[in-house]
Amino acid sequence: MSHDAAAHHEAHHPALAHHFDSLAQQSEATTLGMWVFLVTEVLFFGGLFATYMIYRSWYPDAFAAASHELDVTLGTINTVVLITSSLTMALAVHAAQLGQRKLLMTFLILTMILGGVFLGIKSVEYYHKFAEHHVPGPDFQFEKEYIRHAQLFFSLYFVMTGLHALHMIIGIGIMLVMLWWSWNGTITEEYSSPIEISGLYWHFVDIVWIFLFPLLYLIGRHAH
Amino acid sequence: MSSHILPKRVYYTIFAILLFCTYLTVQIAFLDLGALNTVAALGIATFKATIVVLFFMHVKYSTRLTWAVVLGSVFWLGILLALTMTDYLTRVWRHYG
Amino acid sequence: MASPTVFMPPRHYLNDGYGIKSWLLTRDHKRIALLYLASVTFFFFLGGAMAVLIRLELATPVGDLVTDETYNKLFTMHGVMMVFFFLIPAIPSVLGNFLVPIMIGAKDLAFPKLNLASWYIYVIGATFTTYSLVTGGLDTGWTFYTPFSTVASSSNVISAALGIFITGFSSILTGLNFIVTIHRMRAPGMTWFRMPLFMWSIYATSLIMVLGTPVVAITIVLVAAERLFHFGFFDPRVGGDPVLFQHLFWFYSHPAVYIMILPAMGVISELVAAFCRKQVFGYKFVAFASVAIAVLGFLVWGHHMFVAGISVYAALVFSILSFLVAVPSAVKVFNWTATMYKGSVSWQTPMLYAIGFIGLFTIGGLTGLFLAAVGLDVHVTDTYFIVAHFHYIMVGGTIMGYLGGLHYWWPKISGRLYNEFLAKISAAIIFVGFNLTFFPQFILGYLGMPRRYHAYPPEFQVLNVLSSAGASILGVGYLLPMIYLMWSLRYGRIAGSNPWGAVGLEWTTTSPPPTENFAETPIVTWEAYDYQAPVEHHVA
Amino acid sequence: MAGRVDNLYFFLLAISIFFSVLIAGLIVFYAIRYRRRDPDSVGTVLHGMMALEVGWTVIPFIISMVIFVWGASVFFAISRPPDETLNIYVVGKQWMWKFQHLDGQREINELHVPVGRPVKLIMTSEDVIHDVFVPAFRVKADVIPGRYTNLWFQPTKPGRYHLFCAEYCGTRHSGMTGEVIVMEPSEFQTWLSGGAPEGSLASAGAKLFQDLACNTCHRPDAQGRGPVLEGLFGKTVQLQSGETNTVDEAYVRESILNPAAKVAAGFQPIMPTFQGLVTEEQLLELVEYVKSLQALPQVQTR
Repeated sequence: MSHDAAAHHEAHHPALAHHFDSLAQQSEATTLGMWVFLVTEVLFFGGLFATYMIYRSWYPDAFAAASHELDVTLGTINTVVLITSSLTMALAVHAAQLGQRKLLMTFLILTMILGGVFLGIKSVEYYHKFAEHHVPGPDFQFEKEYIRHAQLFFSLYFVMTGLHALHMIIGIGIMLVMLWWSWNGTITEEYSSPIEISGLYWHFVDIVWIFLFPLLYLIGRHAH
Repeated sequence: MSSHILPKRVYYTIFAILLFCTYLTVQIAFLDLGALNTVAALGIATFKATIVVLFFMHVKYSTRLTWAVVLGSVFWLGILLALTMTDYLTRVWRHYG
Repeated sequence: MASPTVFMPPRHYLNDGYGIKSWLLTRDHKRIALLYLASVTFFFFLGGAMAVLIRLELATPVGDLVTDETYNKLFTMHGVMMVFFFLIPAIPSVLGNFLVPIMIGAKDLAFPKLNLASWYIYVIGATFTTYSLVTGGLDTGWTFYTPFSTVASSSNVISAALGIFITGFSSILTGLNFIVTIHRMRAPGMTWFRMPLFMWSIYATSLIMVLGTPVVAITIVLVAAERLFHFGFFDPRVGGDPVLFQHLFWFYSHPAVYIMILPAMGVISELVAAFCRKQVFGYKFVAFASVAIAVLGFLVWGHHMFVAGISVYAALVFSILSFLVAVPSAVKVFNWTATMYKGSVSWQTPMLYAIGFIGLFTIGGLTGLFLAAVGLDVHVTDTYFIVAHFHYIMVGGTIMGYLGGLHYWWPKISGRLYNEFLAKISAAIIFVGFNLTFFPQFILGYLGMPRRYHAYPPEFQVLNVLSSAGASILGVGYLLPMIYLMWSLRYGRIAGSNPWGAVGLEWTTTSPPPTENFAETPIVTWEAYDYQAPVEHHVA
Repeated sequence: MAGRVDNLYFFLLAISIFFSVLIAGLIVFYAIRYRRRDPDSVGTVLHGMMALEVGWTVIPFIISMVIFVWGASVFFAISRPPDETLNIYVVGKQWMWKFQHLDGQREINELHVPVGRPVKLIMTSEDVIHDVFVPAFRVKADVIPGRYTNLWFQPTKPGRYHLFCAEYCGTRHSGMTGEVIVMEPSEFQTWLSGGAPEGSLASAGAKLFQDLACNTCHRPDAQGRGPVLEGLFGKTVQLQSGETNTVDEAYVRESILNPAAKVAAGFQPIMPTFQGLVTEEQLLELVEYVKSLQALPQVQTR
């Protein structure tokens, strides 16, 4: 919280909130705030991973059989799409830090498109599940042997990927706001922390998928 | 904070590593390694997650506090998983039904 | 008090803007604290009314006042209202919101808009829960164990669960706000070990809020998914494990009881220091004890499940860890007692509450040791022994601390002094009513009266009548502060900036403080609770 | 058993009274002894003493470890039943307790047991989680749907003792109570023989074994497609997946409800599931029947 001359220069910066001493202190605070929020997200998904871990250790064969019903190619494509969107997001942050407005906006749009592609592929997969009656509930159909434990797998599949997709939709919403702020000049080379923290959020959603993909799609594939 | 601007090529190399790891994890899944399959899958996923955190999320160049927050979240997730497993690994009667 | 100039500042945060908009759209942490004070008090009395009904019902062995269906809804809503809408938000959101920026010399919290959002989220969550109360109630108990809550209960589980789910985010946002503020916005010179101990306990509480609440959020999502979409996570018919729900639930809910007690401990450290005019004995130990409780609190949840079917090995692991978490609490109690040694102990109301807290919390904490010993817990769990234990901690501890804090900082909040005589009487009534209500329940518990029973065998009636009598005294005791505190707003004597002659940044600014808390950002040069430094330098 | 729990309780009570009186006494004494006489007096500065701090951290720690060890030893005694016990099956159902003795007696909300003999309750639930709690014997255990939990006690004095449901289970949770009636062994025998209308549990199981056509595959002459059940109970069997598994109540119940989970080595997973076809009571009868099948003498006399 330096009290040097720079503070006066920044004192009237439009984005500086009244209760912060300097822009540096404000962006440090917002970054710490986002990281603490990501801790809550880690533990939010953590509860799901704990449930997954226990039921998979109890019913390994049923989980393997049910996992074979998922389409690995679509899953892999989705993973690649999401990693690319992480790259474009990182480059967007890079551009924002250098104040390259045009580049920043193109990368933000690219990230949103990739997010949309991911959601598209996801909805295709969901449609397959509905078509093959793999949605747990009264009309759930599966080979006789694992009919009950496979329902557990698919319940986990739908809740995990559903929550992940919801976080993806929120992410795209944030990108829209960032695009609007980049367009109307709120984001400058000095004040690029909003892009950085939305980048943190987006990378986190990507990391969740990095764990979801092997855990859901790649169980016991060798037996296939 | 415009604390540390990485050169673009760092991002591209990280991107390449991530793609390679994805390819690797899918290939390994189709080999029959028994219990090792899960270990490999989780190992690669953890590696991918760490490099995303370190480079894409700039944690490598961030303050010690950010490090503490990141390691804290992993540690607390560990508490949840580990202490729940102390129960499930030592239950004498089997679950069934 | 002997401070030279006792005056009410012309401009302060209360008259810095009038009308509904200035309150409902405020970003001032002090006004948000008052918004929370109003909503939290409302739910305290709503939950309290249900408690009185429950005690009236239990005065007779036969369930004759209300049907068993209504009784189940009463104790469920008493639990939900008190836990989620009073005990968890009370001290952090009311006293914490008001004091955190002032105590560290900041103008406001790190994210004022998020702070207001967290109040609105609290109100939305509360509306959902009140909706489910009004349209038929919830009968699953505040713990909503599966498979009862997912398969067998036909009450409004979804709307109540949604209410709690939403209120959880209000708790997360408050915790997040405090953590960032304490890390990033301390005034120059305000090092970690110069911060008041209330700040340490608020920091530890915020850690728990941020690390624990998400896990109960996902548990609620799983229960809702099971009820709505037949995703049988905890349904044994599909191979699910009901005990897994208990693991996930208690992973949050035990640290949640530390969210409830830690802030009260922080308030007590402040009260003991201010009313003995002495540095708290072993400042560093008490500070680290708060953080130790927060961390160890996450390792012990299994002691709620000793009979729930977890393995013998797991029961022992959780039992030994539960004994570890008891040690920091003991250290705190010893340090408070040592602080009073050779202090200048005043008998003003906040100090009475502090002494009451230390006494009752000691009993509450020690009975916790009974429950951590597995062999004994098998007999006493799910009986009234448990009810007595956690009420001694919640009512004897948290509410005593909350009232003590409210009385101590009331002059700073309102600029007025409350009537000391009336306050002492109500404190005495609360102390007597409390003990009469909950001490018999220890005996009831050991005799084997189970929890949540609408009708009970006749041999337990005498103790239950005692407890019901105590409950009505306690109810009256809680109404009194409402009256004389409101009265003091209009007719109370002007307080002046430091009515208690205490040390602390909040006593260096005017009462009530201006919107930006300080004329200009203070530079801190003195240690925490440094009563030896010349007094005038503390009065701004 | 109750005695050991009570001793631990009184020990803890003594510690609690000691510390409560100590703390309460000290703070009241200090409040009076050092009460503020003139409004401006300030407390004397006391520098924290490390020895004191370490002292009152280590001492509570040691005391709590002592309590832990004592509590753990009592818990071991509670959770491990002796080998020779009188087994009684308990089925918890929303708001009633059904008890089944091995010789066929069925009781609702009442349990007759002989004095002096260790009794083991093997419990399961048909719907939600319940909890068998007998305060007089200081025992309690949750009853969880989907699996067996057990609890044991050894009554020492004849009489009628309360039995409560101690896990909230819905509207009439407080009505779900019963009584344990402890009788002299002779009285117990007369009571036992008096009320056995339809024969022992095992005989009911045998009849069910025919009705459900289990015998088409499970034949004593090992010609059937299912494993021979005679003399199987208690043994360890080799599984298809290479693991071994002891044949106990849980394994028999699982193989009926979910046969494919642990297929015995050398057999095909062709057995249909009986989930939803057999009630909890019928399951208990089948389990008892399998238990009662003694190994056949080597010569195939049947």
